[in-house]
Amino acid sequence: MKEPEKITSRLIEAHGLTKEEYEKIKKILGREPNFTELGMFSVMWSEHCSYKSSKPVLKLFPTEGKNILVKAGEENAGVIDIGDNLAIIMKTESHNHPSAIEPFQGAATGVGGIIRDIFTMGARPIALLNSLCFGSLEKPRNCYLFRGVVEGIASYGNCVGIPTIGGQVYFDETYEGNPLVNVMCVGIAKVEDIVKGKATGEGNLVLYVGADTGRDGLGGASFASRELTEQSDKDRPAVQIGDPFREKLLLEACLELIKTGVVVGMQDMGAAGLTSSSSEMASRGNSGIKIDISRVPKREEGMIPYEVMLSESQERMLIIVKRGGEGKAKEIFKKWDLHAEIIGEVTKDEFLEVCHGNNLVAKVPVKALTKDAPVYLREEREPEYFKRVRNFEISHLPEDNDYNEVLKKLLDSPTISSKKWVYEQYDHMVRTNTVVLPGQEGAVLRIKGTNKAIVLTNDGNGTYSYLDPYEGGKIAVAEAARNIICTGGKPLAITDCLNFGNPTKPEVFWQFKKCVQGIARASYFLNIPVTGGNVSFYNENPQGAIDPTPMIGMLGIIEDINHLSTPYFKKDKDLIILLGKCKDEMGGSEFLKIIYGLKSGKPPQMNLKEEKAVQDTCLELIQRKVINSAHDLSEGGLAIALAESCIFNSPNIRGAKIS
Amino acid sequence: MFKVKIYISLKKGVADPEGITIKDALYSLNYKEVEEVRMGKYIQLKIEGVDKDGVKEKVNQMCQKLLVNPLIEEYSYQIEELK
Amino acid sequence: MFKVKIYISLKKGVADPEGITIKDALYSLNYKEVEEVRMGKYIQLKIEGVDKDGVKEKVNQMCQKLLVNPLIEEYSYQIEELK
Amino acid sequence: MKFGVVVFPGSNCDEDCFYVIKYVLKKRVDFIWHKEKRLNNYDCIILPGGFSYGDYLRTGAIARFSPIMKEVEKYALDGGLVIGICNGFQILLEANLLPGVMLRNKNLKFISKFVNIRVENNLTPFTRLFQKGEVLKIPIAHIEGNYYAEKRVIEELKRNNQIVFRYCDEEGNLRNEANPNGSREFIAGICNKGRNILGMMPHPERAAEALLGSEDGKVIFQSIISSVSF
Repeated sequence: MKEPEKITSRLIEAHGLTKEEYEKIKKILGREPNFTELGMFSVMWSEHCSYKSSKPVLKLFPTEGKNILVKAGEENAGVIDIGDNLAIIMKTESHNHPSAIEPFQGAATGVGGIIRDIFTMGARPIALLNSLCFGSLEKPRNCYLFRGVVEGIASYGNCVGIPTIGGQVYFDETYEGNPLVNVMCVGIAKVEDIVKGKATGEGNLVLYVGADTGRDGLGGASFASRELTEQSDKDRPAVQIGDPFREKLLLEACLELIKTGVVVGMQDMGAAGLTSSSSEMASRGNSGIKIDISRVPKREEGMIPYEVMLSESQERMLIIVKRGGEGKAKEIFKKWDLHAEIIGEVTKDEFLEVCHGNNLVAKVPVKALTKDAPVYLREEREPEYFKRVRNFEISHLPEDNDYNEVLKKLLDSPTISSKKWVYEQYDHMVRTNTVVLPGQEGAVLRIKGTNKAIVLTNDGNGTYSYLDPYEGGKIAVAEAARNIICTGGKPLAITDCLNFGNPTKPEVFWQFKKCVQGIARASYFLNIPVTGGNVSFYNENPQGAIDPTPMIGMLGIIEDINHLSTPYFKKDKDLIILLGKCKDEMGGSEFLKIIYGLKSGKPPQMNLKEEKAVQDTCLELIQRKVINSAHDLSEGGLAIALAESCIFNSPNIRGAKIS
Repeated sequence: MFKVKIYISLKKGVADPEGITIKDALYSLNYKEVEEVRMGKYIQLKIEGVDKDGVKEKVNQMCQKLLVNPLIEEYSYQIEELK
Repeated sequence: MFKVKIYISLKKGVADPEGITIKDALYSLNYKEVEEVRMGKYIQLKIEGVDKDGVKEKVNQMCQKLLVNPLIEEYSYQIEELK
Repeated sequence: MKFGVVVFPGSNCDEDCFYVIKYVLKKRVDFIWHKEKRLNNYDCIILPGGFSYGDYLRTGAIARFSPIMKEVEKYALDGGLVIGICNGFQILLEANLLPGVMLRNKNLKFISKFVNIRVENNLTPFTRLFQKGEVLKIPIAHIEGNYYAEKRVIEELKRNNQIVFRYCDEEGNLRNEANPNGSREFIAGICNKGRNILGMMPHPERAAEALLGSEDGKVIFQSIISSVSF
């Protein structure tokens, strides 16, 4: 790529920056930015990195709690205290757009990125989950995307040796052309071993570790913020290639280095690569960073500074090492056959200064990149469809169904049917902690050295949130909590992944705000704080925005592993109890969608007081061993929940008589 | 009957983790003169066809439709008639 | 500097699950004239060397030592000098 | 009694094996880094599962050249006990310490699930606590577990009773559906003529605690312990 001499308005627009944003940059710098600086601002001020449309709304979330050690937004991931001097670190990330173009590598590099966000905080990754949404499997393209994404996740997670133990696969034509690939990683660390992503201590060294830099995913972050239109094929060089083997070396080497105490701060080079990792660490440390990109190991020749600063080559870390500790660091990285290069040092003037040899290439105030991105209070407007779908009357539907056939059809539908084909491709037993295998309720991992276990879920429902984003948000949280409770766990914390359309469309922003309000409302009521997560905008299919799809990842704790409960029926002659009221609420049900092809009606209106009573009662019944199993009602309602409770323990299957 | 040999390789600039790891392995086995290794696929086909051009057309279609990932791979091929 | 192209393929009689699956996939895409598909590896090397024979010797060693599994694979190669 | 678990770049079941030996069986165990040059007084060497060198080129093709492997070879030829699990088995094959090759699974997919295997030979240090024909429940997790060898080699394995485990159904029958990856002769594990080297694709370390769904794998480690401490 040749460096253009002049910054033209077309160039500014191509970088996804508005005129006002460009003027603000000029005011900050007191001059025109050069091409490299323009690129740095464009990726750091993109929706993906700055959350400029979502930040004010995300403030609605409850982020405090007695066991929250690091609050949302402060660090790369949320940190939750689970006692015994142990903390769980977790986060979710979306790789929707790259996976729409190249499913295998798009999904694989999504997994790679989220793993790095965990071990960058000094935690040992112990589990991966993913929530996937695709268009209908009748279309070959969707089968191609589905197969590629699952194989990509499997190839990466299995190679790095982290069990993929749970999540969801959901099918609806709204995801046509824009699949959702939300990945979640969970790690564990002793509280005193946690590393913050901070650059402090003038003169400390900036160490670049991992794969060489190439022209991969150039401007991936700003690419993610541009809608996926037909011309996205033209963005082909944005495909990043994952190297799970180098990731495993990086993971082991970094954890080993942290134990030596020479590490001041660490961050993964994710979206916006070198620019985001250096500026974010300097910003958190209220310091500056000076780097010389001629020392950055490169895979391709003739890379201009713009490309080096924006490259999103995978499996690279930026580490701040105490001056004098670099010898120890180089020794460890040599042991693991990893390339480690000192590329700069920490300064105290709060600037990100980029040189090439001894000529200055870019100099930008750190906080301008990380904090001064404009924040937008987008316009919101109730969408036209909202009233139309709500006052839909179920009663005038033809009522001549053969309910045996209906049950079979529901059980056979891709969203509800068994996902064995998927999770048997994931190594879900490595690290020998997986006590409840995938495919049932929440996945359960024992914590070695304690009598505890943790429960993990990750799922969401786009249909409910389309019909009523507020109720959809509440239901997503409550359903995740019920999955944890039915496994005998107490819900502790949430990490979310919010997938929405183009935020500059008022209808989309209305959906986003309502949905976040619903999530916040349920989180506050059920006392389950949000420790962070990811917002993915610009998810559009050829007809317009996808259904608003909040994915809730939730952590629960089982203080005594004997309280573990599994959802399948255990003994003949056991009584079956339905806890909670069964109301006439068919809106947004899979029954309507699969049998009548309808996506309408009001979704179930959740009464949070009743919900909490049901959850607390169920957990107590489990802990006092009054009941033999518990299963929550979700897609497919009571009929499917009963069928699953009979089938889950196949091949030994039970029946049930219901009056 | 024709015998077709298809050579599929990663496009220039596309990262090749496997190639890098094999090069390092060769280096540690004392083959230090190796500058670069690129991993690819070698597919051999036997295919019925009327004439070479007809087969050529078919091979290109099969590559673009299934055998090659156009985003990161390029291909070349040789066709030979079997007596 | 020499450019080496190595073609590695499975020996006759060795099961080739990948080849079979690709053939079935091509069949379902209506390329019914395809009789047989064999999957193999195509490795490209850049290697410093004095002369072609010296490089040939090196390539054979590298194949026998690491790149090829003689139990089930056979190989051929082409060497070209880069100016 | 001391075990040694070799750690290659990319191994990821090394910690699982270490945990079973140290905390479940309460025996001494060390990690051995693949660049070490010497093996000092171990009673059994474990080559663990994982993706050594990312499985690049061929599974185990690069790991077999690690410095430690010269020592493991010498140790094994002197009669020392060596067990290669999954990727460890693939490394033993590439190092010609065991005959044959692992091809891609028949369905081309990675498979992670519990399977049943049958004890074909209970006269090895690894299986002496089992009954002949006993059916074990042990999980597999691999994409290249489709064992292949020329007819001549297969005949030899049968003749010398070197086939130690075969995939089977719950009752121990060799039904086709019970063969997860297309392995010749349903082979899940083989040993050398000397009976001191075992390679198996299923992961015994993942079936050593009731909490995880089976304890059958523990008996393999107990067999090793019982055959060493005479």
